Amino acid sequence: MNALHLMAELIFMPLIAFIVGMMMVLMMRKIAARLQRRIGPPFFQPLYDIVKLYGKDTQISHGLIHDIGIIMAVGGYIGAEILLPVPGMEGIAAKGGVITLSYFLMIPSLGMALGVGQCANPNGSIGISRALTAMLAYDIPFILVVFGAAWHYQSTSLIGMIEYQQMHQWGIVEMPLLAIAGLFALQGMLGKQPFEIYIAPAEIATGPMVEMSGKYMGGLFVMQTFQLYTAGVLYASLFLGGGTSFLTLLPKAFLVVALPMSIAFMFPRYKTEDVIRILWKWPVMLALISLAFIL
Amino acid sequence: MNKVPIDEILNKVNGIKITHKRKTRIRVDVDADSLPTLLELIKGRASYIHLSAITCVDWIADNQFELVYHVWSYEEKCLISAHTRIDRGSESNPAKYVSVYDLFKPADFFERDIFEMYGVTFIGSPRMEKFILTEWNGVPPMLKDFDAEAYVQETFKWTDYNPDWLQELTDQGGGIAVKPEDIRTAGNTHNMSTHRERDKAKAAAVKANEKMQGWKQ
Amino acid sequence: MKKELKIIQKERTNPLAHVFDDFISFCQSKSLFMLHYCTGCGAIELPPAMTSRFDMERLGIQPMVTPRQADILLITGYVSIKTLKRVILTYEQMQSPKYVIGICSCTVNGGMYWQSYATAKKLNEYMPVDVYIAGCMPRPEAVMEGLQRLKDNIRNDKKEHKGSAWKDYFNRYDYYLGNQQALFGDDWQTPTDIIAEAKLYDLETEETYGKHTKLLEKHQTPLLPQEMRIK
Amino acid sequence: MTFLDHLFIVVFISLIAISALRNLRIVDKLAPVLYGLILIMLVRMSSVAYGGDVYLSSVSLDLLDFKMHWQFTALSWYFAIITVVAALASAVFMSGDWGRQYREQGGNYGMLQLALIVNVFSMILLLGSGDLLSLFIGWEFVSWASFLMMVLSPTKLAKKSAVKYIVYAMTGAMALMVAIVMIYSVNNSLEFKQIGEVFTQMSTSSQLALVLLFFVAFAIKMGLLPFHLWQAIAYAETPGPGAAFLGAISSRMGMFTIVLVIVQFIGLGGLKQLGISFVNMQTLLAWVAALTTIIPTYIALQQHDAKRLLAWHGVGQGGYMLLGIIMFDSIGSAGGLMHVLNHASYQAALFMTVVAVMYRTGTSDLNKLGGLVTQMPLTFLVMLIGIIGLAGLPPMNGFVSKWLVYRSLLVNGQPLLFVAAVLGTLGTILSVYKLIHNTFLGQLRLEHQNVREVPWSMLVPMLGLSIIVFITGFMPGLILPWIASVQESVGLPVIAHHLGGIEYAKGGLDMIWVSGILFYGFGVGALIFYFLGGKSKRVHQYDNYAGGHFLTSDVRYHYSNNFYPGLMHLIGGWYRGSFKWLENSIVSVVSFFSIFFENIYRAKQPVMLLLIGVVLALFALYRNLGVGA
Amino acid sequence: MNSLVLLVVLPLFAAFIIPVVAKFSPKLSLFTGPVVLCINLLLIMSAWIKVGSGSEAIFLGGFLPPVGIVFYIDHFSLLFSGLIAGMVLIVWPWDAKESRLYSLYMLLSAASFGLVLSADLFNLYVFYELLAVATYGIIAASPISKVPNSSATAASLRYLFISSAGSVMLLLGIAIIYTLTGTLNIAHLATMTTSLDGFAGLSAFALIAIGAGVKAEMFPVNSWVAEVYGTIPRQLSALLAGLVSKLAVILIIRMLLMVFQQQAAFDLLLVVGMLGVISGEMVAWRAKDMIRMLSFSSIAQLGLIFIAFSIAGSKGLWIGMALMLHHLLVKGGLFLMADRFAGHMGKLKGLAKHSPMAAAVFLVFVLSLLGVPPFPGFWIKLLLILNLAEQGGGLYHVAIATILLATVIETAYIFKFVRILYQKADADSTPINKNYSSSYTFAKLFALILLVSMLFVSPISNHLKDIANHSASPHIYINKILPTKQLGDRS
Repeated sequence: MNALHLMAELIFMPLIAFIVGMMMVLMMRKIAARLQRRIGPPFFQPLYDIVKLYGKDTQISHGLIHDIGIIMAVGGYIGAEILLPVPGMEGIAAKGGVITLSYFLMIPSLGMALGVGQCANPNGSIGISRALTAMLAYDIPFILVVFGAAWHYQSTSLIGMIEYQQMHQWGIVEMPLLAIAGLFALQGMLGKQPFEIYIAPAEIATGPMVEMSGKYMGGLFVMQTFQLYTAGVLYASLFLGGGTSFLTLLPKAFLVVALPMSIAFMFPRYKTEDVIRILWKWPVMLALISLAFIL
Repeated sequence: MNKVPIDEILNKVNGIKITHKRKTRIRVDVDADSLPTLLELIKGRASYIHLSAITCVDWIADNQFELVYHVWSYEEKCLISAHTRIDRGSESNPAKYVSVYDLFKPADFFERDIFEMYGVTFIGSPRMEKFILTEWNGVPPMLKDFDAEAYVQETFKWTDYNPDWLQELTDQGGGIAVKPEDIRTAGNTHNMSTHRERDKAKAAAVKANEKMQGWKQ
Repeated sequence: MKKELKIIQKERTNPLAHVFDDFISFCQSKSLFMLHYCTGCGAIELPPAMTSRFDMERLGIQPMVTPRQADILLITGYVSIKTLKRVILTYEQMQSPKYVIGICSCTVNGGMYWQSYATAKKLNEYMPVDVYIAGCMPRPEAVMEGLQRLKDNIRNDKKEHKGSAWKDYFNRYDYYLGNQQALFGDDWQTPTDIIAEAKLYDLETEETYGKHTKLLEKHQTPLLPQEMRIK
Repeated sequence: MTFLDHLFIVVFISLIAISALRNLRIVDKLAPVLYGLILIMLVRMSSVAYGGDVYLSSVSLDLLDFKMHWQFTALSWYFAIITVVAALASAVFMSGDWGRQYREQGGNYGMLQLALIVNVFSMILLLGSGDLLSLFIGWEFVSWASFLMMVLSPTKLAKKSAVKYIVYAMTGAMALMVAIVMIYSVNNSLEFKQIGEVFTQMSTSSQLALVLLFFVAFAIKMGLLPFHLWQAIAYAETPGPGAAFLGAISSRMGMFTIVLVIVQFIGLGGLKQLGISFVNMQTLLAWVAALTTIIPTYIALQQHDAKRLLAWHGVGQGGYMLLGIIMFDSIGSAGGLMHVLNHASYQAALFMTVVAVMYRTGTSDLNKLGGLVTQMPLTFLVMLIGIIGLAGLPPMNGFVSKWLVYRSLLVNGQPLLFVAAVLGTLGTILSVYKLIHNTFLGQLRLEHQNVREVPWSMLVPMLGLSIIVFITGFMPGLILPWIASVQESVGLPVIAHHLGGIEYAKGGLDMIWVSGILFYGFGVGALIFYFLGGKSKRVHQYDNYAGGHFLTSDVRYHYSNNFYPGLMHLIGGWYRGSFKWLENSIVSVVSFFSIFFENIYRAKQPVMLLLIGVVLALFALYRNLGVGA
Repeated sequence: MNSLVLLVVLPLFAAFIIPVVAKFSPKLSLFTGPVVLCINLLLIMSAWIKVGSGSEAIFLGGFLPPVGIVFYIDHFSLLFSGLIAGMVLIVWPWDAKESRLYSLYMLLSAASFGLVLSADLFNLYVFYELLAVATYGIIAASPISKVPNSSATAASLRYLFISSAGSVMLLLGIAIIYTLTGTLNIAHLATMTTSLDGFAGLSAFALIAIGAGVKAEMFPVNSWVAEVYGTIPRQLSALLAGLVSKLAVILIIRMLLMVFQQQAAFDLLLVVGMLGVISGEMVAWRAKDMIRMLSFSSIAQLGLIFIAFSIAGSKGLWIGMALMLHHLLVKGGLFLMADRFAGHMGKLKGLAKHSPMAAAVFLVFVLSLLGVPPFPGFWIKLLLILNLAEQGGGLYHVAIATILLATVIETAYIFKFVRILYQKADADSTPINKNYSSSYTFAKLFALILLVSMLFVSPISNHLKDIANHSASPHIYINKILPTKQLGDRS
């Protein structure tokens, strides 16, 4: 694939991810508002937030590692977006499989952890220790789901999976239980309400984000958009057959993100050990049962 | 052990006068040096175990402080308030009194509070130091001879608050017709002893408002 | 050694700057993060403003927990001397452009505690205040009105300069510091180094320095961040 | 005199030289030069690592009708190059300022240098062994050499753990001796080929016995699950860079012998047909490996001493290597073998950083450190690269070998093993973050205000190792040919590789592309960060949000103790030293018997026993004589 | 050739002369013992060369074999007699106060020479008794037992009871053999083994074995070992543990090889050996005192030797001999060293700081005992296990398992002790008694021999192998002593 196509992919994939991600954030806040019988934010609110944060005149930083942490967080997700195949642009995505992608998703959390560590604020450290424990909790079912999918489609590259699903039925039809387990894991991955212990505003002052001001906070908001986008598109391409064109992919991705969001805003927060206990019990059991069928 | 009636116990203390007695309230006046014995007696003999508060009243006229100890009994559901008078003292030798911390642990906070607000030092109380007003190092503020308003006038640069929007309002005749002081003195009803005075003041206030309304048209 | 100080408002030269600045100030007006520091009784009015009946989020305003992330500092109710120290610390920890809204008349001129020895009477003596919402606990409509007023100020800050009161804290730091020292005594200091910040973002004017800042330098050892050094 | 003899002679001469001059000052210069020389000789022998023929040594002793000879195959060359590089790094680290401080604190510096060269000598001897007897002798030498290294540190606990190690090692050696005897007794020859032939002729029960004995011997050295209790404390207590060397390569000798004996000669067929009841040998070993990745990692999570934490990780990562090898397919075994080199590189680097922190602050207790990143930035950089490698995240080499192991588990359809491996990786990520957070991030303590960066003599080896970690991660193709030739020499399917990574039908890995994308992402992130946002002001650590509280230096505003409370609350219960109970039970059985026998010796009337015996004998005799005569 | 009788006669004669000589010149009495031993050594050397690879028989008093006393000389017996002379010379108590001790030592060496050389059963019994009496004398004469009602007297009394009971059992065994076969000459017995095959024969062998076992520290009867070695001077315990126990073993082995070739006998030895190993190791593991640990470790090693001898044929003898020599060197050396470092383990903390040389020598002995590769101990243990494996049969596998288990326990308790040696010295560790004692130099000599033998492992082992081949076959033995008689029904 020639250099021009490569350059296009390198630039547009993250950009699309950012825009779609912002729309997903908007959808999330709209759902939250609607559930609380509120009107919710105007259409461009996520954009306003991010521009305002980047437009702040003064920011504080606790050292070089604090900056590098945010760069790693945003950069890691940009890398992950490039590895995530999108209709029409999957040149580079062929290079790394789904295992590489799941590792790419761990780099931003490690980067953010380093940055927050340097902020020398115990609220941040407690937040990070809870975030990593939550990651431990939701990654087991997520990996099981990935294993089941990779085993079922007989290949680890996402493009192969999408082609397989285009020909046969969708993943969700062939592996219903695995899809449900995937949703459960997705709920944990997005870090929203029931499993949101590490950004607990009341107890640890929004955990990791306690010392983030201005463009640092902006970086985390951008990361959140990427997070929603990746989760949506990954789940769609694993189970819902990933769209041949954007028109088919985006509604699936939005639906996938909308489902956990609407569940999220009706739940209080779980304690850290309950997060582990729940995420290691139900989704793992579901996944194992469905694996028993597939293997 | 049979229940000893409370009066009998109270009368044991010399220099005591039961001024007011109801089923749930007993007010006792006792002189300064026999108060601890009273407290010990009612705590030991008559199940008055809960010291709910120590309050202090500044009788500046007779140069005395009045300390009131409110002790509650769970069994008899009755509160004894022991009133006593101590000398107010002056700048040179501040007021002093004995602490009841050994009888009732909560006394520590009440005494510390009174020390901060009135300047009465309780001998034997564990922590005689600042309690809430950590930033304040002036005269104990609850003393009657401390004039808060004067202090405020002196420390805070009091500037009249007449912002521009008020200026226009008053220009077009609006604004307050009656000065705050007048209202305060005129409409100030709570220290009026009789109904009649109160009605008269209310009428004056009503008249003042009509005048203001008049301007409005 | 008085350093030659620059003029207050720095002119932006390239033409694109205006378009860019307008867009940023538009976004700033549309998205505000609010930190309500419940010093007094006014705080009870804010939950109704945020929830379904009045829904502050329509205006793009979100409650935030820490001063670092917040744009608006809502001081709700009387400010005792003790609390004022923490309020000033929180204010200095906030990142500009930052706005202060004084709710309840106690922040305006002392309110019903005007003759108390323990409360600060006028909030704007200690920090620049953008909008006052008077009322002995203003109703949510009034709070929404005040917030809307603030958004308008920010929106057309270029014309009426009503939205950049925060610069005043840097420009006339000596005046504010004087008032603070008058209240808390001469050895009053906060961890944030305002003078260094003013230098860094070149917001300093003649009035930034004065008698009180000299007093500050006498006994405050500025907290210099540890630099990362190889050897 | 073949080239291999030259190598042996050079190593032996350096042993003599260092032992003679160990108390003099010039040993600081001499040791690195000697290791460098050995390294150069190994590099000149590198033809064996690119598919060349085996190096045979002309020396062949025949003692008491046993013939012993030595050879260097691709497998031994691969392990030898790791050993010598690790030794060179720790020698350079040791002979600099760290050595001077160790001497001042009364440590026996000369003996430490001697122990290192003895270790290297015995490891090269073991790696070069040509038949079972020389393998056994090399094996004993290695055990005793690492015992010598462990026993040097002055603390009482170190000596106690060293003794516990030597008892474990002796049990392993005895098991190996019995296995060798079983092979010898079939047709009186100790050649390696014999293992294969003998194995086929044996009855299934003795086959099982043979494999179990071999496995026990090698598992003890490698610290696999049932026998892992000795390794962590012993390695953690070894003085300074010695721990780095031992942690990196000493327990991997077990891996060398597993590959040499079990994989090469007994092979997949042998393992598959063996087995207890329903589970065949291969799944049994795979499950031992999987449990070894999980349990030590979660013990490491609870440690609050940095060296102990790293040592427990050494045990955990051993499980990955076995998990990879036991799959017997091209990518799995390549993953297992490559993980040996990867782990050696970043484990040594991490140990050295912890020693460097101890050199400057005097403690490695995670609850007494914090905020050193501004004082020791380069050490932080090395530790960062090390933990990214240990956690197995993309740009570093740990990711490549872990990816290979996962890929083979995926291809072979082992969901539970896959989950176990992932559980191990996640546990590692959690505990390495705890390591770097408690030492380098967070609030800097008052007493560490004027801590400076460690001198260059310690920085150079650390940076060198971290460069290795990055280079082999970025371009795994550099070491994949070595692994391919090892696979070929051992009889495993060879892995298809190119400079960037692995070609594989159902989804390969190209590290140059993956790292390229990652760095592109970081570049764009940096661009966004530095150009879109405004200037940021650097603030002091006390200028921090504390709910309106004024931070002062007397109140320590730092969170490091009990770092993962939720997780510990959940899994804390399982770790009441379940394996320690196993060890204590064996000790109590032995002491029970010893008390029993001691009572016999203290019996008051031995004579009475004798007389009864005599009477019985007489009676039996009389009855018999009466009959017989 | 018959000058070799002097080996026994001279020490006997010296034993009685010394008290007389001591009357008028104590210095002379001091030297007579060593002089006699040197003469014996010369005799042994000359006999060694003369005998070459064959063997000789001396018929005392001209009586023909079945009746008279017969001495059988071959490399095996000459080797051990040489060792006796050497060991007694090394252990000679130069500083003994009265001459009684010297004569007792002379008596002991005479009995030992007799035990090794004689070829008939009754003669063996006589020398065995003489040896027992000499040992009691020396133990009683040792300085510690001078102290009234000290533990030493109790220990030697208990030793007296056990060995006398042992002698009774030995005598009983010989009586049974005599009733069954009518002769006591071993060669003659060798020709009539069929009559000894039954249960009676086996019980005879058992009685002899247990009888002689007392001296050879066999399992059921070795409870005296710890107490006696604990109380007598270190040199004497080196002699007893190192050498005297070996002579008793030779007596049992001579009976086993020549007369009782039954499998049951081998199994008996094997079982007893295993029990000895296990009990020795286990109790040594708990020992808190160095001497007690060494004595139980010597019990274990002797158990190992019994296991080695339970391998039939010349291989068993070969390995047994190698084990015996190795044990003599190591245990002898350790006991000699113990002279300087006795006492409770706890008190020996930080010894390595005081005298690194002693610690190093101790390490050499211990490593060879454990069987660590470069040292000869390893090769012997390897051969032992290889041959045991070749025997096949369940019992031998159990034997292998016990040996390996024993080695592991041995490592545990020895290195617990080494750890104490290399620990930092603290308050209560005793300073080393600096007075220079000869036994420590001999210990270093033994260590040197051990290290040197490390280099010549194969020549020594080949030499031992052909000695074993020569003396393990009954045919040569019988032809030499009873040239006239055919082999009878020996198949």
